[in-house]
Amino acid sequence: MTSRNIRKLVRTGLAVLAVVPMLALAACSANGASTTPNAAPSDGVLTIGLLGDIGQPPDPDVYYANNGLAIVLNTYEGLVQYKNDVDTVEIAPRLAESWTVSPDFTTYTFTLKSGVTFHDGTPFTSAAVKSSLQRRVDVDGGAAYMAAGVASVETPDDLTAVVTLSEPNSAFLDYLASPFGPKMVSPTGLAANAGSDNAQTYLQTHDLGTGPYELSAVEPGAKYTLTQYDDYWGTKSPFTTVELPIYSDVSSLQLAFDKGDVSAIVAALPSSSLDKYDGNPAFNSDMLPTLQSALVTVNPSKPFFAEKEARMAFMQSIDQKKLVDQVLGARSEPATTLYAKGMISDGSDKQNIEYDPSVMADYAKTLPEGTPMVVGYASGNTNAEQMANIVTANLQTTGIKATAQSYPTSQVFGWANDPTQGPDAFIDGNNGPDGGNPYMWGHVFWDKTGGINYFLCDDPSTDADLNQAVKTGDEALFAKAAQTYSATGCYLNLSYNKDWVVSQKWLDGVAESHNIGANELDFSLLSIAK
Amino acid sequence: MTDVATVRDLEVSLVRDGVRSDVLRGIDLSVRSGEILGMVGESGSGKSVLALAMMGLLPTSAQPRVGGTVGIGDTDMVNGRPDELRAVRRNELGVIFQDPMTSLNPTMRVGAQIDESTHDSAESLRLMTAVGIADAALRFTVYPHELSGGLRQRIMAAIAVAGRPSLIIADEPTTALDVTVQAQVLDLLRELRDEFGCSVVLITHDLAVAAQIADRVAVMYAGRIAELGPTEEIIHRPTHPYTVGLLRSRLSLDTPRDRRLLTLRPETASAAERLKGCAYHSRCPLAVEQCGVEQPPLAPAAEGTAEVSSTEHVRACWRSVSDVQGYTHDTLDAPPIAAAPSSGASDATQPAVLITGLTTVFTLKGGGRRRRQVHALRGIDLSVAAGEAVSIVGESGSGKSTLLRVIAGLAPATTGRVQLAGRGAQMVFQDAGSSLTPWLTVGDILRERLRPLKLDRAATARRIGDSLEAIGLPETVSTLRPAQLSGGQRQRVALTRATIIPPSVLLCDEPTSALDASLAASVLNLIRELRSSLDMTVLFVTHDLAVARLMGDRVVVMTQGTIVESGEADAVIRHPEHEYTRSLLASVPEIGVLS
Amino acid sequence: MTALPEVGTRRFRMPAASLGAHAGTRLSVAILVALGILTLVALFARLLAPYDPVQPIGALNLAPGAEGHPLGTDSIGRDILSRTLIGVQVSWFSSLIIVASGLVIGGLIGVAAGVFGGWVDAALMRFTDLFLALPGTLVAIAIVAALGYNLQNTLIGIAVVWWPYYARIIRGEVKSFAARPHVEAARVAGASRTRIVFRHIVPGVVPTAIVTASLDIGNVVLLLAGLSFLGLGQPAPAPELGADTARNLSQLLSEWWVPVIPGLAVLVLSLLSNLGGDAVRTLLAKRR
Amino acid sequence: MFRFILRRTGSAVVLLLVLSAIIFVLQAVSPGDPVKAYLGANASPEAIAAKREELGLNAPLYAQYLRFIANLLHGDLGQSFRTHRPVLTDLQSFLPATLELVLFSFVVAVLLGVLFAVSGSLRLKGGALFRGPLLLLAAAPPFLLALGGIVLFYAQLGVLPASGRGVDSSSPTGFVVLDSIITGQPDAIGLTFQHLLLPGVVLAIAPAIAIGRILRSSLDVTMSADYVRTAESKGLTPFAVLRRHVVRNSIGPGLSMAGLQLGFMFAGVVVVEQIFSWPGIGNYLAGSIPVSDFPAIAGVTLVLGTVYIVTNAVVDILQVAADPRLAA
Repeated sequence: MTSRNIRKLVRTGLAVLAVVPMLALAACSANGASTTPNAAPSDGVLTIGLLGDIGQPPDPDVYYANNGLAIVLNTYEGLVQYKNDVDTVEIAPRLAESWTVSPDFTTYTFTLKSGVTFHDGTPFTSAAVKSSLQRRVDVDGGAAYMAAGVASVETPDDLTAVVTLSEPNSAFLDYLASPFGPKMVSPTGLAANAGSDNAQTYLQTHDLGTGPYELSAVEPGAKYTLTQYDDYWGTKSPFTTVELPIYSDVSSLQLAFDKGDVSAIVAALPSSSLDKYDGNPAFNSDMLPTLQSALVTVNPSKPFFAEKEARMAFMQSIDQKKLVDQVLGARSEPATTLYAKGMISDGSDKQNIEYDPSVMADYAKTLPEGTPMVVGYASGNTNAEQMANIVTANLQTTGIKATAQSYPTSQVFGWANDPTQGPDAFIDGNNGPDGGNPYMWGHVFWDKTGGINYFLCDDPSTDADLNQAVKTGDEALFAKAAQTYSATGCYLNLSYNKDWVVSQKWLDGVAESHNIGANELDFSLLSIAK
Repeated sequence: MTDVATVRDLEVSLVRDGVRSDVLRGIDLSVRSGEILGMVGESGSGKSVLALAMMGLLPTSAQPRVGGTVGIGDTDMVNGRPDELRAVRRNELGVIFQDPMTSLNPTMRVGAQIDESTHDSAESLRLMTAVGIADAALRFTVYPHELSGGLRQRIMAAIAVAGRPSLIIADEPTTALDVTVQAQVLDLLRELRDEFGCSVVLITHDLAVAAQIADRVAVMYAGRIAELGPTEEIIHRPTHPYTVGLLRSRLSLDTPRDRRLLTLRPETASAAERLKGCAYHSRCPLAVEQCGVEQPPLAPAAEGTAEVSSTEHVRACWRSVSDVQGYTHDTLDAPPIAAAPSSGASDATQPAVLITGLTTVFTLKGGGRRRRQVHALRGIDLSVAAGEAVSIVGESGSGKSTLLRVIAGLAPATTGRVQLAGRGAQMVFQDAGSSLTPWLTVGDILRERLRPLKLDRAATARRIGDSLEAIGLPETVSTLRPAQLSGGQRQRVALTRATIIPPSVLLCDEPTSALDASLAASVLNLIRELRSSLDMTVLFVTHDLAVARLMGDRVVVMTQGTIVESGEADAVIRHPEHEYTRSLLASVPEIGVLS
Repeated sequence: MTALPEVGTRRFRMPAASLGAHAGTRLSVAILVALGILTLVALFARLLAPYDPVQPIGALNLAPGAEGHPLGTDSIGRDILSRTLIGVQVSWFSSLIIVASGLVIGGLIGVAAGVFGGWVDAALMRFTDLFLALPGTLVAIAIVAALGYNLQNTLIGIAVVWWPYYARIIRGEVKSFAARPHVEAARVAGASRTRIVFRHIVPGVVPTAIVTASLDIGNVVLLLAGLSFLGLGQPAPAPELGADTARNLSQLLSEWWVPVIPGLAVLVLSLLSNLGGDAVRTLLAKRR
Repeated sequence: MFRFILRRTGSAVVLLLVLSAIIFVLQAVSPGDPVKAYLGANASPEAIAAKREELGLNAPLYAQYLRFIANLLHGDLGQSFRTHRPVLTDLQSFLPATLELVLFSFVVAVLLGVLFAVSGSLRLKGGALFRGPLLLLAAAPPFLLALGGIVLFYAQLGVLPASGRGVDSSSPTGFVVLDSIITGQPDAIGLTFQHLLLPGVVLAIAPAIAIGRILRSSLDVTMSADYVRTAESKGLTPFAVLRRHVVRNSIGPGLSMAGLQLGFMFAGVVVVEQIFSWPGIGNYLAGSIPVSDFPAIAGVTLVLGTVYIVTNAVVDILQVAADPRLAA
């Protein structure tokens, strides 16, 4: 009798075994998502889905990551910003109506917008510029360097601020325009909530900016809520509230979006979803220009790439166009320059590494059969993983025992301490400078003190040229620096990446609210389609 | 005179480890109101199953198949609806099970457990007093593990009589208890009957126990009633060979010490052929071929005479009453055993066992800090001459087993010393089954004993074969595991292990208490023979005075860790000096010898 | 007489067979055969796998049933069948290693404690209880996080927290057997101490140990999958069921088979091993 | 009884100390450059050096250890490299959500487990139809189960929410159910339970089986005990027998297994929270692992460990309460 039970039980078991695939099928049917658009919200609430918590607090002088930038950029404003909806680097006014730069790039004079008030009611004046720049230095966060060069800030009158740098810097305007750049923070608010840490605690859950929205609720790990600032000086969107709920799993984020529970997702969906949304009549799908790139860097500290010849051969063995097209598809285009697109106006930073597998093939012959070689990528970055795998697959045809390997981010940043710990080469799926000035690119990627020069592949003359060029703003010199570094074979600019924004059909102004520097939308410029 | 319970051709078959077997095969009997009916039978005779069947509590796990009827009141306990059965159990039945420890809920205060039947604490208290529990109010709120065995059984009794049942079923109520307590419990049952006027079904393996208080006795064999009649009749004029056998193999205080103990013929037939005819035929000294083919019906014993008495005494046997009784009258004499030689030759210079001022204290580690000291032995002085046989009698907790264990080196001596002669001591344990390593074959077990001799394979095998033969086991046994042997065989194996290299002293710790009377007798015979043939000193621990008298030249009575009396066996039995010995004797269930 | 287990051991009664106390013998055997096959598959996964599991060999994201790729390919164009096979190998043997390590370490400690008793027992069991009282999985995570993320460290991490469970059970069993009359009988019969331990006690403990272990494998399979889901397992691109599911989870809605198939493999593994555990118990129970 | 409670509490404290020691050792050996992770990629070397100094990462090991213990005593678990907040603050904001989920799920698990055991032990009709599926689901990897649930109940049927807790989790106590009850908002209560349901059940299934199995076996043992037969002989109804005689004597192993499972649940919650975007400590841990945010990982381990150790102490005490023989 018992053993009859068993059989019954096993039968039911098998029956249920069918459930899981069924769920899977349900999933795949969910894939052919509804092609009928979701209705626009009537309560003036805009919902932007975040993938994972923003991590650091939304304090303009602390926050130094991408995911939560939208909160900072919609609650705070800088003096200038990058021009919206163009794919070149152009500085546009924000809180400063106009500015003049001394020829030697040491004195910057700003004429401020009038009638601007902070969310705590304090009027925005030149004093705020001084205090804000000072706080940036005091807090000493990751992007403190942007204000580090400021020697003094004179405030001849409320609407004029004169910033003097300790040494010439042609990139200073870009610092200010950068999404990570200094933002204007209410001096009175700061004073009131200074605490022992320059109000850092206070700003974890509040804001003291002038932006179109106020940070009204913080539910760590769950949701951030912005409400429209009634006295905002600029245009206002129909969205009185913006909610940014956190989804820690991309699938549930997508499902929520499909059901219309989420209005838009900014640069958070995997390429695998491209064909689902691209050209789906129910949704908008925008590819917006950025300064981000996919990069290939090699590790000269490893025997395999000790020789420049090897490095060059490797770079040439990469079929840039095919790789970018196959993996990143519509999300990016093959990079033709060494800097980000449009940084050097005359394009003299052209990347001269031509695809030619034969070079590597020949070089490989000189190596012992099955020489090992590891191409690394940051764990969790699917695009990089794909590219790394394709690259290694090609290398193997030359007899090199190439393998792709993932590394957690913390480890990646650790290599700089001892490059021999790293892989032979590294593919960075998406990375970029803080701003649009060539220096900001060259410095971080090429100078061994820059921070993202993972393997410390360094060329002194490049560093020197960069440091010189930034003083004079000499584009030709920037181009020269780039070319000399490129010649080391340590570096390949793989692709210009774009931000992929999917949004509900009813949402208008996505492209207009986005600029090349910020990988985020200015919610005040969004609207509901008629 | 109405019957409180009537069982009509009850048939029960149960599945035991995967095998279905007929446990009860057509039981007919009725329990009269106010009587005490004794159900007697060896283990496996189905008497306990009968009890469960009467309560309608056959274990579902054994997937019982039941035929016939059990009528209690006007409910059929076999086919009745569950709620009806519950009603009967609530109102008509009371039960006392064998082991009062496991039969009471350990996590429930005893009072509450009685209340479950009385639904009234006052009543419960009254009952507790009624069953002879002193200061009931105090005991009302304790947990079972805080009570002595006797008191626990009294609690069971209180539960049983709660709700004034018309019938109390007592399943081996005394087996787990000491002799003195046994007597009390039996008295209690009688009192209950007298006071509450209920009937009692007393199930026991010991004819004597039944004889003490039962009005009628039913002797069961292999799931059938062999003989049923008034106690007097059964005891003194048995009309069934099996009953006769039981009576004669039963050990009493006046069983001749110098003769082999009488035993029933061991079972030889397979289960299948046993069940063809009279289940007893293969062991029956009086069997005729009819017995092997046809089941004898239950018929009046008094041959055709007075119809009245015919219902009184019934029997299931093809042989005539006179044949059987004739048989009982001849062959009283059993072959004498070789008189233990050495007891005379106890001029041996130094004794086999010399114990001086032995005390043993155990520290029981109750959980946590709390430690309890138990004085198991409080100063024992004992000297056993070489070749002598000494029985140590006592109740549980008297320290008799501890003494043996100390001698065997299994328990520590706190003070004092134990000296053993030359070849040291070997021990036979109470439960032979568990004293044999389950996963080793008999061969392995015996070989282990022989290791010191460093014999080669062949020699070892021969030695093992021989000693098995000697003890009456086929050589093939050596390839079997203990689980594949019968109880008697296991005890024999244990004996072989102890004696395959003859020790100076053989220690026996109640080796027969777990066996049926007849089997026990045969094992005792064996030990006595071994003793004389191997010239061993024997220390025999038992709670049964009759056994003690038979096994020991000398009997030593122990209680609370001290020796209170010691002397030549019959002397101690006939003229006890210490009053504890007397109380022991008084409580030994006795039945007159066969006239 | 239901003996009452001491405070420490009571936590670890053997769980009842989930398939009713006595699953049919034939069924049990069938299950064990299935497990045997599984193990063989795992053993020869390299041979059975049609392709190199880490090399892209086909078009991207082919659906199951595609030409030459019965289970399709993943986002990198690797053959999912091959990856799953190797993944099964990794997960299965990893689980076995963990359980084995628990059995060995725990066994040694348990037997030692049970046999020597006294202060040795006390000391060893204090130590064991200490580990037992810590939240094993979390400690394991912390350990891996500290040692660095890779399969080896994950195994170490789990092994460190896995043995006390076995030490407890085995020690309890040893003690109960040591208290059995047959051990005393052997002592009287003059068997040496080691002989008593290894012939009269340990053999009795083995069945319990085996059943406990076999019932445990399923848990380990799931735990491993869970940890590699969190990124504590094999670093990519090495195939590992949990990790493969986790990494490709983003494809659930576009190419469901990529994450679901390895996930299903985990399900089958743990289900089979659960049933296997019960089967082992049933058969041993029958033998007793 | 009292003395037992005392002793049990004592041992709990010892365990906590040990746990903290283990954590430190691990912290000491953990690799990766936290400071880079802390300041972000483009941070200047100067800033990095400064930070190392500030975090005392340059100090010798023993100094760091003393620092660690001292901080611990002040309830300072260090600062998260990722969130830049004190780990304690993070935990305070995330713990309630997790506790709520786990406790709810624990209740579900116990209920399912008891159902599993009883239906099996009493051979209830159709019990197998309930146990079979449960067994199978228990064998499924939780993340698959969770996503299956979301796809089915949220995307397809649209009957249950798939993420978050439904209401503002930065509410007074953080226990939203509690709060909504206190503040008496029936709709809020309903909402929170809706959100609890899916993750709660997913998390509960595996423990339910574990508890159910243990309970089943001890039930079977107890059912065949003599005193149960005695109880039946009193003519008690099966239910009465179960309630008065079986439960209490068979609950022990179930209880301790439940305690054990609670520990596993606190680990399993990491996966579940991640998929259900539950703003809890598990999600926090999952976020900390990829960036080797060790202070966070250590903090989580410490706090959950504490919860676990405490609950188990409670379980043991309950058990003694259930079975007087265990008292000592």
